[in-house]
Amino acid sequence: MATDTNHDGVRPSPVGPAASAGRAATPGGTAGGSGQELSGLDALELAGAGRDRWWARVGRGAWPKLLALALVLVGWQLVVWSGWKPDYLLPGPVAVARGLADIVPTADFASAVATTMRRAVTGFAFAAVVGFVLGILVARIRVLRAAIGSMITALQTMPSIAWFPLAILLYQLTEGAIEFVIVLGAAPAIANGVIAGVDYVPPVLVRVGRNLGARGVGLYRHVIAPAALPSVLAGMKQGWAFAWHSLMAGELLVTIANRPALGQLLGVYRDQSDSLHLIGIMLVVLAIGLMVDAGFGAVNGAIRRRRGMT
Amino acid sequence: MATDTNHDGVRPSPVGPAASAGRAATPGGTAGGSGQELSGLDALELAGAGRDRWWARVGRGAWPKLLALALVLVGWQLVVWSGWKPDYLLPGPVAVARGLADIVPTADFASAVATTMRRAVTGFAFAAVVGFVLGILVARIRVLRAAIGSMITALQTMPSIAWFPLAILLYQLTEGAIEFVIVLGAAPAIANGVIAGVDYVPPVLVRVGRNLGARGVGLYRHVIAPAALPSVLAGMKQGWAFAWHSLMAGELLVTIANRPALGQLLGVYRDQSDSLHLIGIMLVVLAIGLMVDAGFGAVNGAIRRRRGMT
Amino acid sequence: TDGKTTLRLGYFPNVTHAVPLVGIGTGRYAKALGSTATLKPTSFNAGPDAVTALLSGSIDAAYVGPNPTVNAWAQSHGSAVEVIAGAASGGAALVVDPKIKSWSELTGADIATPQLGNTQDVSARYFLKQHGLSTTKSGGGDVHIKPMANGDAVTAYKSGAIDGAWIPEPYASQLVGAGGHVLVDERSLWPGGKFVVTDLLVRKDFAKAHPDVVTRLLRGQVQTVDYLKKEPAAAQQVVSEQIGTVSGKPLDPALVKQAWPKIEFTNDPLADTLVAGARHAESVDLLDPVDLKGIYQLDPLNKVLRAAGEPTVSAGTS
Amino acid sequence: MTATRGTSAPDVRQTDPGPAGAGPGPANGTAVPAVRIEAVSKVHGRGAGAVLALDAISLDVAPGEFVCVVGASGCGKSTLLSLVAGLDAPTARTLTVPGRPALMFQESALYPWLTVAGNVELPLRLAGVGRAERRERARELLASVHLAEFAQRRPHQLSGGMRQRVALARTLALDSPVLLMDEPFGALDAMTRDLLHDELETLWRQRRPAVVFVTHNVREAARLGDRIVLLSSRPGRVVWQTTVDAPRPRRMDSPETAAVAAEVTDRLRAEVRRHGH
Amino acid sequence: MTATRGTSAPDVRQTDPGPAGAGPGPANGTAVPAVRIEAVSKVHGRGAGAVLALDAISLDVAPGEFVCVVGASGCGKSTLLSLVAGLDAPTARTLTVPGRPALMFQESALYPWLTVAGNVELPLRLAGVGRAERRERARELLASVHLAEFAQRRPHQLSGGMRQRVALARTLALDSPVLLMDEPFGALDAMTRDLLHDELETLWRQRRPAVVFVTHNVREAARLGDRIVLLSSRPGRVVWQTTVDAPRPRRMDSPETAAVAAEVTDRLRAEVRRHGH
Ligand SMILES: Nc1ncnc2c1ncn2[C@@H]1O[C@H](COP(=O)(O)OP(=O)(O)OP(=O)(O)O)[C@@H](O)[C@H]1O
Ligand SMILES: Nc1ncnc2c1ncn2[C@@H]1O[C@H](COP(=O)(O)OP(=O)(O)OP(=O)(O)O)[C@@H](O)[C@H]1O
Ligand SMILES: [Mg+2]
Ligand SMILES: [Mg+2]
Repeated sequence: MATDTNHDGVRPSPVGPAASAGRAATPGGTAGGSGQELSGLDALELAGAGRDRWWARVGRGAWPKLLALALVLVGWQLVVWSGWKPDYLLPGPVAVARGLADIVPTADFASAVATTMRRAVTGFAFAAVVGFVLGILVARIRVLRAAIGSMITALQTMPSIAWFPLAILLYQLTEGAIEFVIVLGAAPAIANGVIAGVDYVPPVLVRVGRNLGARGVGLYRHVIAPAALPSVLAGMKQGWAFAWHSLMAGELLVTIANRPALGQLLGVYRDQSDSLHLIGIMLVVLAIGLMVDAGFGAVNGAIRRRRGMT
Repeated sequence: MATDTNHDGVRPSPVGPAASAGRAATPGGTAGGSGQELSGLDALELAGAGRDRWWARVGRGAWPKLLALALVLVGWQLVVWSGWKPDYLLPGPVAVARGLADIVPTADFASAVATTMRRAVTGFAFAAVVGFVLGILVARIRVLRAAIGSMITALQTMPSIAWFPLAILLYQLTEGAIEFVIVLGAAPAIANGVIAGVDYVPPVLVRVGRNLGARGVGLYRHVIAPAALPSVLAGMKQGWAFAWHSLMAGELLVTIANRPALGQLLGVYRDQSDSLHLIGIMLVVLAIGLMVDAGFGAVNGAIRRRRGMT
Repeated sequence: TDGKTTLRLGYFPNVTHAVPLVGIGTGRYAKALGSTATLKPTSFNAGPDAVTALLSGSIDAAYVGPNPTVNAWAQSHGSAVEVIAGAASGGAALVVDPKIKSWSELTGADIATPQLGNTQDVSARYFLKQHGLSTTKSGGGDVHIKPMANGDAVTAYKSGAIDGAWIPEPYASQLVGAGGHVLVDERSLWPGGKFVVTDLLVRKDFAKAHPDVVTRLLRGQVQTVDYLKKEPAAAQQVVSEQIGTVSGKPLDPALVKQAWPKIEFTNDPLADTLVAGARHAESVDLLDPVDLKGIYQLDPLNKVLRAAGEPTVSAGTS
Repeated sequence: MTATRGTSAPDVRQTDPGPAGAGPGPANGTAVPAVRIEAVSKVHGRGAGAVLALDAISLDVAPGEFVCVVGASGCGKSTLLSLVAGLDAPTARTLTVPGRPALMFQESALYPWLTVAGNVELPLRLAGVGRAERRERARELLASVHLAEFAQRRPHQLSGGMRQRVALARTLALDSPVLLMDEPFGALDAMTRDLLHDELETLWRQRRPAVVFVTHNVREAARLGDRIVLLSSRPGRVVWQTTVDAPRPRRMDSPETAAVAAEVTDRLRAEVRRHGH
Repeated sequence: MTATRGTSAPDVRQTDPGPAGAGPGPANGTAVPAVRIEAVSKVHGRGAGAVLALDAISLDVAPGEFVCVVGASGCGKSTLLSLVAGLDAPTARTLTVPGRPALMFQESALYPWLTVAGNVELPLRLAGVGRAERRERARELLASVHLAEFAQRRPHQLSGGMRQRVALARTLALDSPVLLMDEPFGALDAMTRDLLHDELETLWRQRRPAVVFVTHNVREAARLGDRIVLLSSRPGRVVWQTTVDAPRPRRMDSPETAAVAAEVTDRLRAEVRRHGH
């Protein structure tokens, strides 16, 4: 309990300017006085929070990440040193870093990252549009829900490899084939997020909206969409992961002249049993994932703050 | 608007036994009298609904599915007849049905489905446990959220093929390797569902729970878990899809002699460019997906009905 | 368990792996191992997984192609594995659309290979280069090389997405069945018409610890190769069924039969061709220079061959 | 006789005037009613758990009339309002309302993703009012509920009474000819309530909407209503009504108001007692 | 002086009695208080948007005392209760309460996934009460709020007033020595409210919890309270208080109650006017 971030009634509440104008704050008296379960960590948090600069906040947000990173690196290095597996199978962090340093500065690598990101973004954007439309239609039109609602999850379970022959039939070996498998992977996830969100919009909010004159698109735009937003966001996050899976698989399938891509590199290094560079590329994929998640996290945080969820 | 299933204030409300005891219902007078936007379809629904038997309801639920199926089959057959692609690339529904009829009755097929389902269920169950624990820890412990929150999505984006070398290192070529990739695929999805759910539990419900004496595990069990349930369910649905993706890929990796599996069959038919049977196995995968989705759908429907969301 | 060693042997459910398929399927391997070791066959779908398994000690020996062989050697800096026998030669061809009738007409064509840097891929790039056709790793150049899974290549060819493929059996035969014609049978490009496609890798520490097991395994292989040559029809049947056992679907016997003459089963690892293949790979920039000296350990095989009254093999000239 | 509702054009109010004074009908049923409820029933749920919330209730509200509805907890007041607002489907004989009545819900149900001003502007936005104008209107409305300075806050930053006032402002923004209010001042202290009574009365005088006002405060009903209607419990029916003739503006604590309130209280007491709670 | 709170053992109430009668303190400050609030402040939010909701408020509640709190909308009544209940961290000098006060929230906040009975049983379940006993207790409590027949319904099937009564039953199930109630009867009609006043008074007489009761109905305050406390608006402080000596049981419509109510109303009016609304 001591380290809750949400729902915890016990929040820092320093004596702000207004309060100190009214009366002098008792020094050292800000901490505590709250729940019976108030203990060391809470007190720490209460005392530490308050009027601080953004860099202080970023700094506070960064140290657990850095600590986690450090722990992972140390653990990894220890495993390597333990000699559990020979180092050509499980290279240590330093070797991987050197390996990365070899490839990262090359133009090919930059171009691979750019190509992959471009595909991910366009494919995901396309999947988002398809997912939204599909999700809203299925969530709100009874007949469609009965007809194809279950189909969405079923489609989602279909592994990308099963789609490749169809993708080749439809798009030959073009970018289109890659986008096709991305959309097939991500759109159902997003649609499911939309459906879940729409399903759990509190009915009273919709009734109010109708009474305020919201009809058709207006009802979606002004009531249902914002109410379902958190769930839609969660679905988009899952959709991004699906998109990325499909993309990596798709880039193994479709190689386009002079256009290296991360999925292809992943495949090549795996084919060559080159653990060193394989792990390097995995780290790059992880880093991209972290960045994207930071984006989602920021949006989520903003929504929660606005709605008083923290 | 006319075919809304939720939120629509306009619901069928027949004169029940109580009402008809009070006064006679006007014949034909049940429809309408509601929203200004009341139109043909609504009236139909209002008139048609009411006291009917479960088989009538199932029947009503089934026809859109059957219609959708019929439309897909007809469309498919038309494409085949159009001669767009030779039939060894895109066989028609009848041929696929015959192909399925060849393999479905065999003992090998039954054993493949059984093996795959067993792996899916155990892997998913394991992933669910890991996902729950991870999700709750990350959602509620501030330091963990900062440290590894973003890692979850990042891990989720890592394609299964990147994990294979590690799976082999850790588990050799056993069932364990398959379960490992399933857990790596599904657990982050479930954890993300849990996090999203916990993030959006209305704070007042938690405050009430605390005041009612809920502490620690009790708070989770009695307040946070039920409040987050819809989102957790959505996460589990996504997790199932991830688990299945990873399972199909994993069954290609670890092939155990005399233990056929669906993923393996999918790979073999693709490898042998046997579209006929490939499509057949895809249909089997779809059918399993539909069944699983029906399970999730039933749970979701029960939750919504209880909570007055319909 | 009862003092017996377990020999964990990797192989692919694939026609070029007919030797282990038949050796396992007919019980010849198990019989040869006798009471010294229990055979635990493990099938793979891709070379890299087999190499990872071998290097990590999950299996003790594996039939793989020359490309994974060189990778396993190079990645472990020659410390982990050695080649103790060959298993098959040939069985790869460039099959193209009939409208392409000569090397020169390949300009601008999309040609599939199984994967970047694998045996066929290297051959394709090398021999295209010999014929004045450039390629690039990312699919550019005069001929566009598109690595993809073999099954996908067949589908892609049938749907017109590619113009041909440099591909192993039985896929080459399948392409021919789909209307392609063999522009080049790879055997014609190699001196003596032979080049290695499958060899037997073993972990060095296993070979050191259990030399008798290795010898017995080789004995089983020699007998199997013999059988393959003498009873092709029966062997083909076993191959088809054994693929079915492993993968869940038997390979069409007709296809096995069609592919059979294109492959030669031999105990000879064709050491020179492996080395040449590596040089080819270096020359098309798909491999960092690697010293393959010491990769072969053919003494046990030669002992077995001598005992069987067959000609011995050599570890090559380089 | 099938159900009829006015089309969305507000002037088409005169749909089927019907036999005046049917049942325990309108007291001043001579004018063409703004809201006509005739023998309307409503069952919540189905099967064993079904609740007959309203049973053949009839009530007419004249244009510009201010009707207060009182009744025991759970007697069907909120249900009645949502039927009139068209948010639920009644088992109707006749339910006639013009255009779109504005309903102030019992729970304030503000949109958490909008600011206070955003909530009040929403109906204007949905009606296509331009940005500058709706900003101005929202400002006025918030000032009239004494919350001008909270325009940029979020709903979760407000107290219960403040939220209720925002919901009132949002409802008033609709500027509808029929105003349905479900315990709008229940969470307000006496003084704020007095102030809002005045505001509401002024508005009502200027625009003359027909008002159906649900309240538990009988003095409030006597303070505001032209007529007070008492509903019975399960099933809800109109059991008694009275016209309040005292001149306006009235005061909550005036003797006339007290007298009316006392009478209503007696009736209510009798009614509740009849039901055992 | 740092903040102190009693441990969870209910008998450790006597933590730092402090100087009696400090500030606009307790009227009957001679007994050891059940709740001691001394110079407690609370700021909502941070930075520019920060609101000083309570400013150095002091209030003692004696064990078994029934204190009613009135004040304008948004003056900080709910904030005060959640501080006492330990759900928010005050900028405190001293806040002393025993055990765990039971708080009835302004919004009923029932759990939608539980039945009505399930909601009432929850605190008992959390306290480890056995199934049979808690079922019996829930039945009794629901009967006391006149909702026995609704035990198996879900919250969304109830009317607003019924929900409020369920929330009351749930709070009473805690059986705490300190009972904090935030406008518990705001959504109830006069009769149901009267009945519940009687129930509450009976319960209070039997168990003698200390009660802090927020209400907007000054008559209700006069009907129930030993003492009535008037809070000022932003920042909230105790500006006035009075002791009600009339013998119990009182009646809402008795002249004594009316007289007290009139006085409180005047004070409240003055206070609200001072703030401009
Ligand atoms: N969705 C529903 N399902 C089942 N019963 C319902 C539903 N909504 C309301 N009811 C029942 O209908 C009856 C009337 O409810 P309604 O909300 O109209 O009462 P009310 O007069 O507004 O009460 P209050 O003064 O407490 O707000 C109640 O008995 C209630 O239990
Ligand atoms: N989370 C919050 N963030 C910012 N301000 C808040 C928050 N909660 C309450 N406030 C402010 O604190 C003040 C007091 O609020 P509180 O809810 O305690 O009032 P109240 O006396 O209970 O009013 P009411 O009678 O309307 O319920 C109000 O001005 C409100 O805007
Ligand atoms: Mg109501
Ligand atoms: Mg309040």
